[in-house]
Amino acid sequence: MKWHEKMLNIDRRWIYLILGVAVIVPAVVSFHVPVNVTPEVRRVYDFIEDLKPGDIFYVGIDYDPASLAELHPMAYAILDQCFRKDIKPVVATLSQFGAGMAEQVLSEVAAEYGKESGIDYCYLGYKPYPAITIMLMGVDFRVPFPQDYYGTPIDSIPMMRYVHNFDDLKGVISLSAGTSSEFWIIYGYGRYFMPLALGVTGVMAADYYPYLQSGQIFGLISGIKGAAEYEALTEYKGEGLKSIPYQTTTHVVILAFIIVSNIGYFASRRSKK
Amino acid sequence: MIRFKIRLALILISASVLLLFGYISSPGQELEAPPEPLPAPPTNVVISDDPNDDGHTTIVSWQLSRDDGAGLNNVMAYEIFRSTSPEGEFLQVGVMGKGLDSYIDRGEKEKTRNGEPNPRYIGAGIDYYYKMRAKSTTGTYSEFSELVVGQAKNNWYHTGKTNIMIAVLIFSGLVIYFITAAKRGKELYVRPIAGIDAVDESIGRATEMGRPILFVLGTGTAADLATIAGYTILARVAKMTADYQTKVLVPVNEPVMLAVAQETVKSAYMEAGRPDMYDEQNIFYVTAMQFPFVAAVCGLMIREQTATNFYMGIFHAESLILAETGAITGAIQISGTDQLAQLPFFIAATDYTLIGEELYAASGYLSKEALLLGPVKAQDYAKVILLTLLGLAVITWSFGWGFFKSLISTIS
Amino acid sequence: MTTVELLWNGLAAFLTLCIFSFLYKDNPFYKFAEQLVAGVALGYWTMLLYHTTFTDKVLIPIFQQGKLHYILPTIMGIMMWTRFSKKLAYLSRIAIAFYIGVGTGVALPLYMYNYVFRQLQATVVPLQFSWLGLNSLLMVSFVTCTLFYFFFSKEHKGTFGGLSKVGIYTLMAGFGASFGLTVMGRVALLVQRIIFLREYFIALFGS
Amino acid sequence: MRRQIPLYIVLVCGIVFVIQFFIPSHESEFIFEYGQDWVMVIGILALPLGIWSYLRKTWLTAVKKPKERFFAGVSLFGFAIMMLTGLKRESLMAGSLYMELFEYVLIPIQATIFSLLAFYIASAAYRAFRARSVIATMLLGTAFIVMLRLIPLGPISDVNQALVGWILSVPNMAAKRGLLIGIGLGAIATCIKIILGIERTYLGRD
Repeated sequence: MKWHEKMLNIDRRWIYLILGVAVIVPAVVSFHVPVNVTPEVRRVYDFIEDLKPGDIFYVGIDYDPASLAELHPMAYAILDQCFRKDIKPVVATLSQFGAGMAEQVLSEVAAEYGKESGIDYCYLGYKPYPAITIMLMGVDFRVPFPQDYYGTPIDSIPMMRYVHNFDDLKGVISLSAGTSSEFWIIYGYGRYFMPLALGVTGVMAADYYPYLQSGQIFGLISGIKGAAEYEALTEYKGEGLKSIPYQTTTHVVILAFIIVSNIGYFASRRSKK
Repeated sequence: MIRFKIRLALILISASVLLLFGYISSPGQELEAPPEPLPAPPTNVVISDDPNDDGHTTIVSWQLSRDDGAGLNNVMAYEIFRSTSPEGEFLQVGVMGKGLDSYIDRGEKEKTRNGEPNPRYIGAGIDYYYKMRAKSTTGTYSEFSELVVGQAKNNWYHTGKTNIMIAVLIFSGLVIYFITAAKRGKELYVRPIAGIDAVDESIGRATEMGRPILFVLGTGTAADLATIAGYTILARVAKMTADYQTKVLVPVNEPVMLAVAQETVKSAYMEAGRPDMYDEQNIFYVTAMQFPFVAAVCGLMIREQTATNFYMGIFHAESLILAETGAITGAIQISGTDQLAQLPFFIAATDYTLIGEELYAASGYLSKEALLLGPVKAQDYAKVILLTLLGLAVITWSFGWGFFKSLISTIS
Repeated sequence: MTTVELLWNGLAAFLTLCIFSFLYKDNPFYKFAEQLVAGVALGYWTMLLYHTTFTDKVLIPIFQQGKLHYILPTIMGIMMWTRFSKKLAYLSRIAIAFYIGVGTGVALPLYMYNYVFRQLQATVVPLQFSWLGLNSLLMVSFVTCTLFYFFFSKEHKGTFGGLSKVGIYTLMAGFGASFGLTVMGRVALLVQRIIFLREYFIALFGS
Repeated sequence: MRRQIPLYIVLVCGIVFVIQFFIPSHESEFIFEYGQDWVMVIGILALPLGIWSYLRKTWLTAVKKPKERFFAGVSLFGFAIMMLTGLKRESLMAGSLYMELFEYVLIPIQATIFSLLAFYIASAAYRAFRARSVIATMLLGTAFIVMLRLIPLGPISDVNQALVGWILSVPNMAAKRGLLIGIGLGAIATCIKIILGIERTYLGRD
């Protein structure tokens, strides 16, 4: 058997073994992989980075626990960046099961920076009917959320005194597995034209690229890779970056497989001629 | 006596101090802030029925307050109140922002909740009274608008679905027309599909090797259309295996599918004149859960050394596990599914794949019966109509004419 | 981890390794896990359905809420059992007919709505002389070519054949992209299993 | 007759539920929910057929093949223990033996089988992604480009990223839409065939 024939008919267990090694190596040896940051993620980062201390930014934690693995890291990194820059996030959730989860992320990151609820950030909690809630927030946050998650009336929250609707904040990012992203584009951007960015799961990413191209959203963070890019930019040590060595080694291995297999294929075709 | 005078003096002094305080505190505030002008209420409130529901929803519409965006320009929102009687307790049912002039009042469908009457309930044919007021930016309210009354109706036709109904009727007409045309003996040409042509050959191969055939109907339910398309192919495969006396194994994951698959195979054997060959044991239930099912099927492939594997129906993540295990055993594999996410894996790992619509066309192809080929022709005509509509809609819409676009637009 | 947790996790780790061993070849360990999980899954599923769906849709409506019209579907469900008898087996077809009839009746208009109309509607975008407009034009053309590929009653020859080729290329590009996108998620699943094993062995032997 | 009655049932049910879609009324909603429940009840009550099929097959395997006895026993043991531990309604609460078995037997096995896909994806890519034809090249090309986005390659990555964005939003979207429209038409045609009784394989014959 010629070398290329051997190569084409390689026992698939060698492939499994190589892939297995590619997954185990990062688990045993820790190494750093530079993350290639995509422009759509960088735009989100730059946007927040360019805000001035005291600016208000809306972060929508609109996912439920099922997509926690991919979207939680984004929430951590973005809130971390906000607090580091003394930007005041307004946080709310449009997902039925998101309220407790959002509270946990927010208070955890806030505690790290010693930020106080009501002064440095505001958590509004959950409201059903995402489309209506978004439209009402465009009128005034007090309409859908007369009080915040902890029961304080919005009017007596210091940082919200002059914040009425999307005009009073610098921008919006919604992290969601899909459903509310669409509402944000149609009812949020479509009516009020505030700068809007989205964080979505990897599977959903393909559906939101068209909006990026048409300019309806200014940035898009997708999947665990997007989260890792964001963490790389903000230098936040989170789950996103942790997963990158595994992803890189396995992707390199699979791409190498494709190249090797094609070399073998062309060599065998030439020898047949 | 003196004591009494002192007491009196004390009382008088404290009383005057209190009075003085009262004077300073209460009217003083009024002096500081002059009364704010209240916004005007919205006018012409109209209650109408939502024409497309089952009588639990009304639509409230109004004319904007004259201070909304004009006049005092201090309206922030509108509040909508509802009650079942003009004097009764009014419940705030909704808030809409400034500039908006209608509200859909979706009532709840349960008349009672925990034994108590449910205040959020809206029922068909009951009078509901509505009033509204405007809320100003400073939190003051306008007067209430005039009381109006309206009802929700139980509707019998959904006005937003007319185009879908027409499409269903036209398409059904096409199908019926082509079936009758085919019955009258009109020859229908159909292009070859590699996956279907390979069916016969792959069964022959299994027979030569003396090994069984595996047929997986997917992990959907018995009534999923892709599964039903799978039954037709199974019938064809079973009939051939009866002729060749080859065993066909059908593991299933749903009990109703088990019953249907057994009927399908049994009648195919009867049609082939070999009812004696039929063994119910070969069509068996494994388990409903996706991965345990797949583990069992993979084990089956390896231990029975199946020579040909069919995967026809609805598949999820398991598609590639099955296809790769089949490739290890060296089986010829033919797959077909309408699950977009799994098609790439079937295409990569099986020998032939029926892509989406091809799976549905397969039943016509395999039977070569005019009755079953007619619909394939109807599908093609429907495509021509749809593409024409699409082209017209895109071109006219580019020039700002939305008629054709509205023809294919649906309510969400 | 407590001893009990260690034992339970030990079982989970053992079964995990049993399944992984299938990558090398079929073996008694894999077969053990496979057979065990088939039984466990069926038992789990049966009891789960009994406590949830069966209770909610049969026992409670009939015996507690007095909704007697739920007796009819129950009778029809029981008709499925006639399959145990050769003579009466044809009765089960009535239940099957109902099952399929309702399923297809519900599905028909929904397919028209979700698969045909909504997809067409999403494709209608105004054409303009810009990068965006070019993309919309390409989108409409690619959708058209893809549908050409699915023409069954016309020979794919000449110009039509060329267009349908573009259609299958578009399909393949789409499939390739999905394939590429999926890898990340699958690797993440594998990493989770590896981390589970690693943590278990660290807990067992100490790091 | 035996064959005719089921066909009429399919016809009537099919037409009723098609029409139901266009009627929003209260009565129509009731029919929809009742019909769905009806299907669900048939599905659950059919489960004994499945269990019987499983038990008989496992039992016969054990009887016929002495070598398989141990494995058949394992399977039956697994089934029996879940049925017994799951008898009480409380066993659905966390902490019961039933739920522990779910968590430490079912979940790990399911998750591991799912994770095998990482290996299979690699092997499928090796075997299938060869540039044999234009079609195969399109498949492997886009998959390659999309996977490449995870690898840091400096300026190449930026170009690649733009390309991935375009592939995802134009050809990928177009392919999905074309496929869905085709599937829609095929599925509707199948529905019509079933309702009209032209497609009747699933009912078997006498």
